Amino acid sequence: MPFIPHTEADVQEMLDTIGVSSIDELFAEIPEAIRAKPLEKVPEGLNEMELMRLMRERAAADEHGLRTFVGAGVYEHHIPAAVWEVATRGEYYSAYTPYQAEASQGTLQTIYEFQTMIAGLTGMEAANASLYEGGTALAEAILMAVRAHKGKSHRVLVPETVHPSYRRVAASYCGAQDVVVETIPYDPAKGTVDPAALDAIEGDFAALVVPQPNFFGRLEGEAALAAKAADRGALVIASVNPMALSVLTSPGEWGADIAVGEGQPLGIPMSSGGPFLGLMATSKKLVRQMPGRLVARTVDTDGREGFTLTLQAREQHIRRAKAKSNICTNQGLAMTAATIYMALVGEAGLTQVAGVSHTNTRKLVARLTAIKGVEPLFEGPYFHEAALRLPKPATGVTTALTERGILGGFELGREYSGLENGLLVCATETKTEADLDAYAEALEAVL
Amino acid sequence: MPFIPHTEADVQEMLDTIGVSSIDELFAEIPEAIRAKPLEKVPEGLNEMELMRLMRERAAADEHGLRTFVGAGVYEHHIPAAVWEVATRGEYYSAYTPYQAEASQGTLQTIYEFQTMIAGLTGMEAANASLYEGGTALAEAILMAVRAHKGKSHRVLVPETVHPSYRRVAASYCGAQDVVVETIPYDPAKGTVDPAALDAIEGDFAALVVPQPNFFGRLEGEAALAAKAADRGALVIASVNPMALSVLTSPGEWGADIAVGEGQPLGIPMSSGGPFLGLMATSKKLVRQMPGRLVARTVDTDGREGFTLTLQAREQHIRRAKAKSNICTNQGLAMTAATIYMALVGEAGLTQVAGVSHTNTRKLVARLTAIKGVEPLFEGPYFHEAALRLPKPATGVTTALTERGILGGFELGREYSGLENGLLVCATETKTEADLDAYAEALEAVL
Amino acid sequence: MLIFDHSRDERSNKAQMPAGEADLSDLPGDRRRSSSTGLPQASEMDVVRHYTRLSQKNFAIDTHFYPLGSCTMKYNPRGSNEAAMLPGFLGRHPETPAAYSQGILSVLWDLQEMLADICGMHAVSLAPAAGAQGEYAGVAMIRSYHQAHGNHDRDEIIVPDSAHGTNPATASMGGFRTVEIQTKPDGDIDLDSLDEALSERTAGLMITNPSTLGLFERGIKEIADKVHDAGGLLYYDGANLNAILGKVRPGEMGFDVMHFNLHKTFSTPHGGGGPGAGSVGLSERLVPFAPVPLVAQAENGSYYLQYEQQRPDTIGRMTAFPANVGVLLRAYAYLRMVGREGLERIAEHAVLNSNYLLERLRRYYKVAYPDRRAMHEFILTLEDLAKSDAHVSAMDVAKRMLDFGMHAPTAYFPLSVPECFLVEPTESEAKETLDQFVAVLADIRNEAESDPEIPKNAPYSLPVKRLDDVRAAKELDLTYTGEPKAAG
Amino acid sequence: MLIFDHSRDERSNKAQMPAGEADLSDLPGDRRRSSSTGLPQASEMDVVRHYTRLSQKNFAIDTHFYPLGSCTMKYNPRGSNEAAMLPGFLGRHPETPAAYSQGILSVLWDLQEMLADICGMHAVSLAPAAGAQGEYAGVAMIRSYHQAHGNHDRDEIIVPDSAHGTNPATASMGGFRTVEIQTKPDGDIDLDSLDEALSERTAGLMITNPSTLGLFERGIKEIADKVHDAGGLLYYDGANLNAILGKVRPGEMGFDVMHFNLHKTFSTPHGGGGPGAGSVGLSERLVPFAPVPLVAQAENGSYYLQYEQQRPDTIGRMTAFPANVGVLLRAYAYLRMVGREGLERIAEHAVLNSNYLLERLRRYYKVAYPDRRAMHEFILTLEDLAKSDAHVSAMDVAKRMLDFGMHAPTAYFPLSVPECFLVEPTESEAKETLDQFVAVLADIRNEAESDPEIPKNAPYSLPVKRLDDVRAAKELDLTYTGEPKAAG
Ligand SMILES: Cc1ncc(COP(=O)(O)O)c(C=O)c1O
Ligand SMILES: Cc1ncc(COP(=O)(O)O)c(C=O)c1O
Repeated sequence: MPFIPHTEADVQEMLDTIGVSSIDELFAEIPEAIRAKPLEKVPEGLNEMELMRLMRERAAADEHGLRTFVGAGVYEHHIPAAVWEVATRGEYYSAYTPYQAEASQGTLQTIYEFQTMIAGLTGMEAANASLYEGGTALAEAILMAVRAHKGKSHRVLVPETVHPSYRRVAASYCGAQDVVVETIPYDPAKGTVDPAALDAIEGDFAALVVPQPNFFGRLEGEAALAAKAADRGALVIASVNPMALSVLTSPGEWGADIAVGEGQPLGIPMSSGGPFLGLMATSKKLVRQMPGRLVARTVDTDGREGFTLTLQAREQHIRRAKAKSNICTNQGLAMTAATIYMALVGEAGLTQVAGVSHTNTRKLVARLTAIKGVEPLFEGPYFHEAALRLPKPATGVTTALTERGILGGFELGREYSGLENGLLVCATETKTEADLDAYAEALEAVL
Repeated sequence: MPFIPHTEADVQEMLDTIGVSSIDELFAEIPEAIRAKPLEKVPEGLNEMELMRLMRERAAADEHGLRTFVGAGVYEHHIPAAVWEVATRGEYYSAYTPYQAEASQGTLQTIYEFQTMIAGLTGMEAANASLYEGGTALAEAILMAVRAHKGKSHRVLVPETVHPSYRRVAASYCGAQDVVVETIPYDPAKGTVDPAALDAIEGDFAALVVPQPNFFGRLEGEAALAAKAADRGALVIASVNPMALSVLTSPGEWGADIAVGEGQPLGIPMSSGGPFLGLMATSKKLVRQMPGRLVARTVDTDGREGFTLTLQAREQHIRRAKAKSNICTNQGLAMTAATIYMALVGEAGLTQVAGVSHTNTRKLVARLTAIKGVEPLFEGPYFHEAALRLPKPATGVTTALTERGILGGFELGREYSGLENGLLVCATETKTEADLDAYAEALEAVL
Repeated sequence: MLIFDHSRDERSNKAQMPAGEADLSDLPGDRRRSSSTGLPQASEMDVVRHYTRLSQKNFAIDTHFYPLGSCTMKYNPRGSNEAAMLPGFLGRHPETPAAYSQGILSVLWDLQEMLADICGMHAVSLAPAAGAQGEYAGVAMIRSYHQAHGNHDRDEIIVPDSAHGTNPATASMGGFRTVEIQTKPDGDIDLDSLDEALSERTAGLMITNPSTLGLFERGIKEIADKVHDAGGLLYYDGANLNAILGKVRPGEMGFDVMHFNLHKTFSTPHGGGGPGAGSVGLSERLVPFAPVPLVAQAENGSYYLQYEQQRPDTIGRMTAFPANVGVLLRAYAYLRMVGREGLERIAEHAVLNSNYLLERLRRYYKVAYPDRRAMHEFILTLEDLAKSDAHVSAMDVAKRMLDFGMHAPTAYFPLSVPECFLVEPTESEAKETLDQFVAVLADIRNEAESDPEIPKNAPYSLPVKRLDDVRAAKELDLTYTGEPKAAG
Repeated sequence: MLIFDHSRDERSNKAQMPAGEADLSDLPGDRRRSSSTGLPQASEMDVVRHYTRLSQKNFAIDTHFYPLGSCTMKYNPRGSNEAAMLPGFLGRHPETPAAYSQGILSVLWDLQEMLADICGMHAVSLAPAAGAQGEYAGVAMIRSYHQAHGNHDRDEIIVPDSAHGTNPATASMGGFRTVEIQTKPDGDIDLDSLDEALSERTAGLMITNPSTLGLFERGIKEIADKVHDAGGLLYYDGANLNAILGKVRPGEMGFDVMHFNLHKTFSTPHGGGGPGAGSVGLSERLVPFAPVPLVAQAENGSYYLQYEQQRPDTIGRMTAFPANVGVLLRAYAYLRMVGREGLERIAEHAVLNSNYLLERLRRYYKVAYPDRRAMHEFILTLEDLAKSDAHVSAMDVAKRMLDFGMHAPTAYFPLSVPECFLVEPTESEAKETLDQFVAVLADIRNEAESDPEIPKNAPYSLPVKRLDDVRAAKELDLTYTGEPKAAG
């Protein structure tokens, strides 16, 4: 069998030591009545060569050479070769959660550096070692805000401009705990939430979620929204793209109590949807309410610097039913990759990646809106992703674009009724002028 | 600039320390008259993203999905994923030659294990840490045999059944040292050297080269050849495929004094021709005549086992003009990969890879010779590669096969006049029944 | 040295700097960041060197025996990694239409089918991102099921005292109260305690089988009947599935819903904490509530993802995008290499290794359930040593093991056994390694008795000595602000 | 522990075992091997674990500062590796027709062109597998050239006393006698000595510039003229090209032929000993003799390889297959990332780093050529320390450095300077690292003077202590035969 080293002689010796005559005897405590029927759907084993042949065929089946102009929460950025060459080193790849600190300083220090970087990006005081992804990070932030809310309100306001799938995840997570997730509509001209609209909402609420940029790529009036929420005793949850944070004011600066987001843009491949990287940062005051692992720097018995898990009393393995979350396995390896990514590109590099991506999207918007009937869907600034209005429903258009090798964007009508002609487009730093031209040509042709 | 960490402040501080005012001043000793003109052919630098786009385009240009049925010295075998994931770990990849033994135990022990494996495969007492590739390994063996020959003959006999390119490399290497490489013809019916033919060759010679299997895939009468050479006081050089050694008697068993070969089949990709891996093994008696690095096991001052380079007095950095060879940089990383490959497949695995490859070639031969006009070119046993006679010149046939996605074999007429219709085919363990069928169908169609 | 120590203003890594124009002039000035992000600016070489060296400070399966109970630290095939990292899989945006995604969807479909077969249940959803999220999906489905049947008062989930922390934590997240039941001295669940706990408020029971004590719950059929009779559903925590692959199927034991820990049983790997995948298996009555997406096959044989529209009763989405696909790919690759027969061999050799170790260690340490047959893991208790004059705790022994190049077993879990080690060798380890492990544990026992200070101050040979956890929590230095950590 | 210690009869790694039939019945019995090959039979995990752990025992650029003079241990970009390992390149059989190989051939063509530009020569052949083989190709061309001109008596190659060992070794392989000339106290070649050496038997002169002393040979033009006047050719050993990239071109200095060490200058990397690539640059008069293959462009713009047929005067093939293509790909990737301007910056910062170190180390160690400007490397001599009462040799200091996590510089080369260190920091290293290096060397100087036993017994903290080379050579244990290495 693959991956089992035992020789027959080994097995015999071991059985003798145990004092049984067959391996079967070791399973004697399992009642006969419930023994498994033979499996039907699991085929015979393949060797690695056969496996790779199979997997190469399947992977090749999906290589259509499409040029990706869709973002909508997942972004195609260049990933330096060093990121995954180092992250998949056996010592990172095949280690467990760093419970034995002295034998896990590699992972622990990496987490500490990651926490520092995420705190720096978000302008917050503390960050955890990751949650599953952006959607659950938002859901956990909502639950955390409810726990932390002084007024004990169970109501959280979530603008419609928050990623629709994030809102769905929040709904899946919050219902059972009687947390009410209430939607706030957006201004259809601007594609953002009018801060004044908040005034119309009566009653207490535990938190307001502020997406920045929002799902449409638009910049919300984040500071005004945050101020209004704070005035009413609510916490402010920022839902952000870490790439954007290199160029936009940070949640810490505009009044967020909790910042969450999707770390995928930081060196994680699009991978059909995961594994991604849930980010969460908060203030020192709230850190004991935060879910997920935390690493602290400390010293060893010789007084030398070292790293260890801390505040574990928040977690399920200590606090059990009273834990802040049930999360156990997180996204460790993606966290490692993101840390290496951030270290490789550095402060200036991240700003440049964000800046070029943004500029490419602007160029794309210019080219596409030069086509008759195509215009910006909303007025006002956006970051590296923009909503356009097409002269006809977007769905047919994207299908036609795909046939021309262009993954043209996210059809807003899938999530927003009334926006059937809306298309959300994005061009990251990976796109060349030729790519932008190709898109414009294809769109012109299919409209 | 990429890969240069200096900040302007660093540079200024460093210049101050040195006591010069500019970097240019550091080059003051270079006469103005010979300063370089600006480069014309080196373009502006690319970042890694741009580089990868360029390289992916170039690599994709060569992905034609051809099924490889050509061997002729380079064989497509499955390479376990672990081989290169481990071999390209930074500690192996970016280390230098292990001159500081205590800081290079990883590389040194790996070489020692490699030497042991190659000695085991060849049935010899000692092996070196690699030469460039199979051709130079043969050339170096010829030079070594001439050095070692008691009768001081400068004449070496090389059958025509030795890989034609190996013979060319030997010619490039030997001429300047007045070593005469003399060709022995083969029996056109059998595709091997008739041992009796040796008797007809008069005079002293320093060595006889015995290829096993030979370039046609045929098994030579290796023991008889070796015995005849030994009787005449000549050394015997075996030129072997290490893959074959798992199923064929070893050079050590049939009387070789030096065994050389190409290690590419042991986990090294075909890579358009290199880097490959020159193998050389010999007896303890001759080891001081051997070129290339050698590692010995020894002990440290605490008596603990450790590994170090040894017999360096054979090498250029000690012996200079009197060195056994000028080789310095060898094929270290390929050696590491081959060691990991051999450890992963193990004794039984290598035998199985060889056996399945051989069987696939037999099946291919059966399918192809079932086609009218196609027949074996030679009578007698072969290993995993076979020469066929086509009803017309092979060159046109292979071109037509390539258009049908089949890399059909090596056209023997390129190297052997009279064999214009000859085609050397090979099917390794990577080929499925469907692949074999596809070849047969294609050949039937193009003949 | 922290990565930040390699940073200098002005330093930058040009090879990773996109060359295009970066024109942010359209962004309003008050939105433009002026503060530093604090990201380091180091050379590419220093970054590679830093993280290469850091990584070397880890124990990992690729470097050490790592018999962490409940974690199934088996070999992570490099072939699975290579297969999952093929560019065709990695480069696919999740919004790519199904027509252009049949390669990946066919893999996921096959995986759903294989997992359903392995667990003996009706269907599988690959949506959950880890075991705990699989549990959440499970209790959410239990909740939806009861609500769909008009049972709004079933607000209790029963768990045994030996349960993993995620079980009660999940119950709480699902809006349930946790009711704990007892384990008998022989390690099986106390049926009286169960009877007592069961009521018309019972929504379900969550258990692991083999339990976290490494024992097969012999009364499982009776337990299942009791819970079902009381109107509850049975949740199977699949963390210990490795022990019974192909031998017993949770569905056939009577479970209604379960999660797999693909990162354990199917070795995808652990990655220093994750990512995982917590695919859930469901009996027929729970299928309508399955978390989306599910991979479905259309009439024409092509695959597509089903969401809320096709599955209106779903408990919803677990993550914003489909799933931890990269993990699923590795699990698929592993399963295909192992194959049907291999699955049984895994269970057999995991159990063999565990019983062999148990038998050999009996001489040196107290076995918590000496009269039971161990499954893939077993428990030692070091209470005698901790309470002896030597006062050597399980923690001390664990730390000392590290000096001998062995990762320690899980310590202090399950909570129901004092000073315990939960030892899970897995099927990947050769007898030689197990023998070495026994020798090390025997030596440490000796040390503990003859010179207890040695284990109490261990480890000695690691990058750091024993770390000060108390100070860590007190000072709460969670991010680097430029200060070195002062001694003392 | 050796890999063979993980081996057991009967053990096998099924995942790497092809499933097909293995029918060897057609092979004659007397040809079938019955003896064991001795290859280990270990589990895949144990193999991965073994080599992962072994690798950790190396110092490498990815883990340590490695200022090995003459070796140019600079950062090896991971991007170059990724680019070279693309399946389109790796999976190509060398017999694939050119029509199906335009991708790789275009890369090699571009590389030929760029290298020719960098060396200022007429053409480049990528054939040689390493520097030494490039040298061999060079002297073979020199030989062919003279023979083509009817000069059969030119059988001497002149090399300076500071030459790298491969130079005289190559001259011998090329059938030449080596004539050694002297270096003056200022490090330049002694022109009188050259004059004396030159004659009608002179085939050529081989030198490195900057020399292996790290000095720019100021008389190079005069030397070139003298050699040319004597009817000889000039060979440039390109090992030190890093120092002068874009600053001076060998062709413009008067050299006729040279090799590049792509694994040094273009960082392809060293791989623990190789592989390398020793591409050769040629002046116009040597082009006919270039080793084959050369990449050529056909009328229609497509690329193909030229062999003996198209190039009848070639010295022939260096290897049976085209070249170390994987290495060439990495060099190409590196060159494209660095670009025209980057090349000059490399030279500048390599020389800056070297001069900075030299200046700072002057206080602690004796500089061999104190009045000269260093290029990319420089020489310290520790003769004073070795001859002092402390008797601390360069070897002792080198070994002690390892304890401080610094690889030692090249020691005892060049042979012309006693007890020397040849220090080459390269442009990749940050000032912080250089400063640390100075601190370490200063500390060791202190130790050597105050407590010489410390360096003399170093290293202490590595996987092994100082190894017994004498015993290694005496016992000559070159292969494992199952015996442990006995102490004593
Ligand atoms: C018994 C048991 N249940 C559940 C879990 C939770 O699984 P995960 O870590 O994948 O969320 C674990 C993991 O440690 C476990 O051991
Ligand atoms: C000065 C000099 N010349 C030649 C060589 C030989 O090059 P290679 O090792 O690539 O054969 C070296 C390599 O060490 C060298 O330093």
